[in-house]
Amino acid sequence: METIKAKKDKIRKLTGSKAMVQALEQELVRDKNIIVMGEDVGKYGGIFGSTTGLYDKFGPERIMDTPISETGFIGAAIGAAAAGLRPVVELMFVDFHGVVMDQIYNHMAKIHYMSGGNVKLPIVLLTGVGGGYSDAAQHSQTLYASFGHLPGMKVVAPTFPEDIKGMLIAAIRDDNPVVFMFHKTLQGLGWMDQLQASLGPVPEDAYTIPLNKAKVVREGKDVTIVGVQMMTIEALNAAGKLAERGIDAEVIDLRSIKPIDKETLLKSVAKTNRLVVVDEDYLSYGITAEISAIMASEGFHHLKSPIVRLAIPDVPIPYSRVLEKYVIPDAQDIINAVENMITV
Amino acid sequence: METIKAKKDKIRKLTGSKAMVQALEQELVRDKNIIVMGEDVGKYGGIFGSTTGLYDKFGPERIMDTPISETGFIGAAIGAAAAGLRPVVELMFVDFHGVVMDQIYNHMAKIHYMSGGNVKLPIVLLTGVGGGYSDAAQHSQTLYASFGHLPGMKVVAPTFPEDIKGMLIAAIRDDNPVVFMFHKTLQGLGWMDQLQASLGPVPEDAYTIPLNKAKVVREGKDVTIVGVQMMTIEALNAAGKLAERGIDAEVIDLRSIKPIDKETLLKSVAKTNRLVVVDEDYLSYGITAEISAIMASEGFHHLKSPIVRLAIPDVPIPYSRVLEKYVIPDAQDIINAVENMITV
Amino acid sequence: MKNNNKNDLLQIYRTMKTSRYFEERMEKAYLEGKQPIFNIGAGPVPGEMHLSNGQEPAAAAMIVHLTKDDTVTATHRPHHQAIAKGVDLKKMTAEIFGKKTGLGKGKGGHMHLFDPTVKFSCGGIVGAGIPHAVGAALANKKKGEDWVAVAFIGEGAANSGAFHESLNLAALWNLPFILVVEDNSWGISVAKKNSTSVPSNDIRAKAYGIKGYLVKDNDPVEMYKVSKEAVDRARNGGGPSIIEIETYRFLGHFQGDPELYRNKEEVPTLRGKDPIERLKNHLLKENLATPAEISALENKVYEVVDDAYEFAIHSEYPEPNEALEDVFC
Amino acid sequence: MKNNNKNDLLQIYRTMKTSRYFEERMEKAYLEGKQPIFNIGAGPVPGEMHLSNGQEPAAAAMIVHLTKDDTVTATHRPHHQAIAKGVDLKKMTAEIFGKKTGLGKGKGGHMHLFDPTVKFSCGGIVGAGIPHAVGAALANKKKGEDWVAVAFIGEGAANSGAFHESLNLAALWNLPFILVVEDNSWGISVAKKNSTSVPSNDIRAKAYGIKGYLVKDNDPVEMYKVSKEAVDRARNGGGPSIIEIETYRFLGHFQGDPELYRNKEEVPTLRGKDPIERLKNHLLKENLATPAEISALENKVYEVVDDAYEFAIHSEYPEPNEALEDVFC
Ligand SMILES: Cc1ncc(C[n+]2csc(CCOP(=O)(O)OP(=O)(O)O)c2C)c(N)n1
Ligand SMILES: Cc1ncc(C[n+]2csc(CCOP(=O)(O)OP(=O)(O)O)c2C)c(N)n1
Ligand SMILES: [Mg+2]
Ligand SMILES: [Mg+2]
Repeated sequence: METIKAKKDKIRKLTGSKAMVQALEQELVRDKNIIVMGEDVGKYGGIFGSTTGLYDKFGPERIMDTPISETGFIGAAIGAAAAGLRPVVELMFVDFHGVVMDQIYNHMAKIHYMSGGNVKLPIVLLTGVGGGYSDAAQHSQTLYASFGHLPGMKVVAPTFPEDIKGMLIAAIRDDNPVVFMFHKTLQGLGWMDQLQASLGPVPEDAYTIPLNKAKVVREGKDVTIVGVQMMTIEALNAAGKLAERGIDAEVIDLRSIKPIDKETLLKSVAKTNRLVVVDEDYLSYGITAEISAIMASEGFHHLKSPIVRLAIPDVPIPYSRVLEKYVIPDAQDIINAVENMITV
Repeated sequence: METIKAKKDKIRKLTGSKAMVQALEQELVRDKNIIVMGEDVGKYGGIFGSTTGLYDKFGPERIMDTPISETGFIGAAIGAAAAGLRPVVELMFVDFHGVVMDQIYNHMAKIHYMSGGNVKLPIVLLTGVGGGYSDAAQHSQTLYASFGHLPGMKVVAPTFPEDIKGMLIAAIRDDNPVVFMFHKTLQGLGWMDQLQASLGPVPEDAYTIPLNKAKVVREGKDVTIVGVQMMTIEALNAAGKLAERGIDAEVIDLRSIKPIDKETLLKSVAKTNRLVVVDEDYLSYGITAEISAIMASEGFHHLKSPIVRLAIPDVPIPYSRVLEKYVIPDAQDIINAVENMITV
Repeated sequence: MKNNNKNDLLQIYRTMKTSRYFEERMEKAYLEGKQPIFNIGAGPVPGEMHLSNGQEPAAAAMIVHLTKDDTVTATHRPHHQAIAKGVDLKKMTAEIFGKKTGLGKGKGGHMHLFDPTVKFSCGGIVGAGIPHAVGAALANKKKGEDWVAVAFIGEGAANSGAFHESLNLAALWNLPFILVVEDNSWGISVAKKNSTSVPSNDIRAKAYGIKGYLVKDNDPVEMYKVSKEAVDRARNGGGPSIIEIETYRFLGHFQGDPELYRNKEEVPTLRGKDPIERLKNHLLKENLATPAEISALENKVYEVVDDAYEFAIHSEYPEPNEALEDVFC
Repeated sequence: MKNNNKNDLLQIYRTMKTSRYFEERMEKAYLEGKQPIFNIGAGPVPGEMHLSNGQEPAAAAMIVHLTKDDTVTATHRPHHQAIAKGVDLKKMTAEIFGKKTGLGKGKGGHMHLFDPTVKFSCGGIVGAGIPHAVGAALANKKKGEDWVAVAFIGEGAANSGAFHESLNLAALWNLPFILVVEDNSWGISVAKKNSTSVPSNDIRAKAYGIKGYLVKDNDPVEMYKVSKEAVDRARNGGGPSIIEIETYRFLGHFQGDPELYRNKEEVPTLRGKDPIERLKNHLLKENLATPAEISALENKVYEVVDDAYEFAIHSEYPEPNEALEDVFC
């Protein structure tokens, strides 16, 4: 929230999706080279509300519905970016990345490097992530690490409306490719779970929030819990309950999947000496792995007990509610883990 | 090598690629339902020699050249497997996975689960990995973790000819999808670096080696170095030099990327108390992350110093030899890391 | 043949009616727990729900030519094909209710129905089922069987790379493969004219040197004829075809779709041409069935579907930790 | 026009000759350090090397119609297009030698040449460059410029999903886009008849409602005419085209290819129809140039290419830790 001058700005409560739309709208006005492309981003306004109303304001020339041709239109975004546009392009669900991953990681992510810095690709790839509403194995993933593993893209996954707006504007203004993951449940849509956290204060004027910084969303001294998006929400819920039991947890909202803000993490664990990482992505080679590794190599001496990893055990996401609930970590899992860790 | 009866078997020295071909040939004879599909697997014999001579022996009905349509033919392998065939299908370079990743991870890997175990997909996906010969950013990756992260596939990456044959036969006989990564440099091809390790004793008869076991390839007591494929070779070279300096390193060849054989790793570090992980894949969210995390959560009390991670720093693989050499870890990097770690 | 025709048309009618009634019940079941406030994750049938009311002719009139040895792959909107293919209706319904007795033990859900006993599968990724059917056709050919494989897709999927790669393979290898494109005018909110550079996808058959057919106005009888020709050709080694059928989507893309992108008149007009009513009238007019026969048939349909819902509703949910099973065999 | 034509044909000749001589030197440079034992990673030019000797007409005769504002995307076999497009030859050669002075500071290599000053790019993934050109065409149109974008691919790439998705987009949006398919009969070892279900890819234009052209027998003059028509149409808002040209691959797929899959006779036959010789004869026969003019032109070509090699060979390698730069701006 670095650039807000609180005095002058109006601040209103917006949902995650409205924060996205506001960011896009302000930027579309500011820079004529921005176009938005994707399936159902036009009249429909984006399946998860990321572009609601923009078609009416900016018309089909700037808000372009596409065929179901992700390689075609995300590939075209690359060519258009090289030719001077600043495309914001939506991959409706991150689960579909496999039909277009070549364009994303072999081209969008690498061309700047392969060209020795001569070609710039200012592209924002919006994509919806997350489960918890029984959309089953092909529509519920987050795949944070699938993107975080590959060099050449910034990958962000903000949680709160204020961060969503500020980081989206920062992403649009960045001259590098940025993968911007929005969590479906945090969009505050009328037809999904209504979470308090999906509505929050958002300054009206345009502002940017850095793409590479985690945020301490709750200070504490006994244990550090790192989450991202819905897992940050679960961590905050857990921290609330843990407080009642006399455990003072610090909660960090990762925000940036790549690069990871090591500094904030190391500082926290230097204080708490204990680390729990919670992830809505798969366990192996995921966020719990990377953060644990950072700690075991660069923060080793801070640690006084084994790190705890909570994530989707290495199974596809099942459909049936009872099964899905079982595999996605929640506040209770975190509480159990922390209580196990700390003998109060 | 569990199933070899040394007395009866002839043992000959074979290269990695010849070990693959021998495995395929023996299995093609054994089971008429096996077919091999891929680009240039026919007369050419596979760009990296994985199918040399098979076309002449089994003909175009069983050894099928395909168009450059990875989604088409790897998707077809899925349908063919569901219909009773046992396809072995080659993705020429792992770097191309992005054009077909949807078929691989949303279908090949998940259908067994989504069908409640009712559909079996006995598919082996062969793919060439690795750099070190200036093939640049789109032809030099290993992407071990890109596959290891996603549930539903076994992912193996054997190093030595004996393991290559035994694990390939095990993969073919497995009723689950197996991603079988062969390292180009370890194929022992006439037109690449000639490595001693790419030629090794291979029993003539068919045998299987488990797909989920790491192997201690050098015993030691001072430090555990974990590698896979070329990084195992570098680790062994480093261990040799370290021995001269009085440091006794244990080297583990990971062999299986997914699942990881925790037991072997934990046992080794319980003894050595020190861990270096070396990876030819990207650093973040890679093998160094996952193994460090396993140790920091399940082997925490074994560790007496910070874990060392050596991998490709998060940059695309550059073309120019001096640059590429700089980013791929080698024996000297390992030696430096170990010497830093241990004050002899 | 005349007689066959009669049986076939009655079978098509039965299938369409089963599908329609199945989905009408599903529409209601889906809304349970979602009123007064709609929440996609609530109720006994959570998640996305894509219904095919109005689109029945494509599935029913093609699949009547198939046996259980022939393969069908379908999409995110799979009920009508699944029913036509003879997928176990109880297990299918139970799957959609997330029950342990479901086709996938509750792991798959409505977009992921697999019944290998009748060689049916579907999936939630647009275009992805096409190569699966090509692979089944390849296996059939290699085994020397005359079994065919049919992939169903929407017109939106015809612009995916998988479409092109699969058709080229099927044509190149002369496989017993048929692609049925259900053109319901919409890919979610994107009209066909905004997604597709040609008026219809039968034209694209030329790009593979294969036969293309266009069935107009959702006509089950015409679909029946054209499908027969294509299936016969495929069975006899004559290679693949594309059949595009103009069909109707009575409901939104998924349940809960506000449908702001389409004209309010569109649906009533389409409903006025309900293919089920049209086929019924045809059966009666041509004296292929009496009103009493139709009614008996319909009652049987209701009974079968109701049984399936009974079964599903009364089945048990899986135990939570069953989530960890079935990743590998 | 006659005069224009003359200048154009001379320019085509110059380009083809430059490309050929550039690659003849490259063939030798590539072998340095790789004899007597061939090791792909050895010598001053390591890695894969895909040369285009014999395929020059497609690039030269199309790109003569383009200016530096028009975009070209190419493939793993990019030298002839890069040279035709006017990519800085010194920097390009330096890049292939892995030097700091190269187009990509040594990070790209022979398959990854980027020269934004003339809007040229290429890449090592089959089919992947097609949508990039579509995107450039989209940008051109949005900016109201009459610039066109041309993607070059091999006939093998015409079976990739990217081909279909890109052409559908270009046609749907009526973009100034042209796809040139260089049919050299082979995708590595796979003959066109084993990869492609139609005899030629101009036929596939019908699948997008656009214009398709077939240029036979690697004819630079015919390619010149057809390209003019397609470029003019695109510039004037008439939309995309596909041009397929039958061309010749004199060398292996990459250097070191044992070429066991093709008939020993094929290459000598093709070399007997060398398009450069044929164009030279045409120029002379039609009195478009004198032997002396040709020879002067050729000498100039040799000089320019030799200079580029000099520059490349004498440039410095990057510092090792420069590998860490240029990931982000
Ligand atoms: C690869 C991919 N892209 C996008 C989607 C999201 N999506 C689901 S259905 C659909 C529209 C499909 O249209 P069509 O093929 O015409 O089928 P219909 O829904 O009309 O039956 C889209 C875009 C998806 N599931 N997969
Ligand atoms: C997606 C993808 N699949 C496979 C390859 C490996 N490959 C490189 S070039 C080539 C053949 C290309 O054939 P064609 O398009 O005809 O071009 P040509 O080499 O004949 O110029 C193949 C299969 C690749 N680079 N990318
Ligand atoms: Mg549709
Ligand atoms: Mg070719």
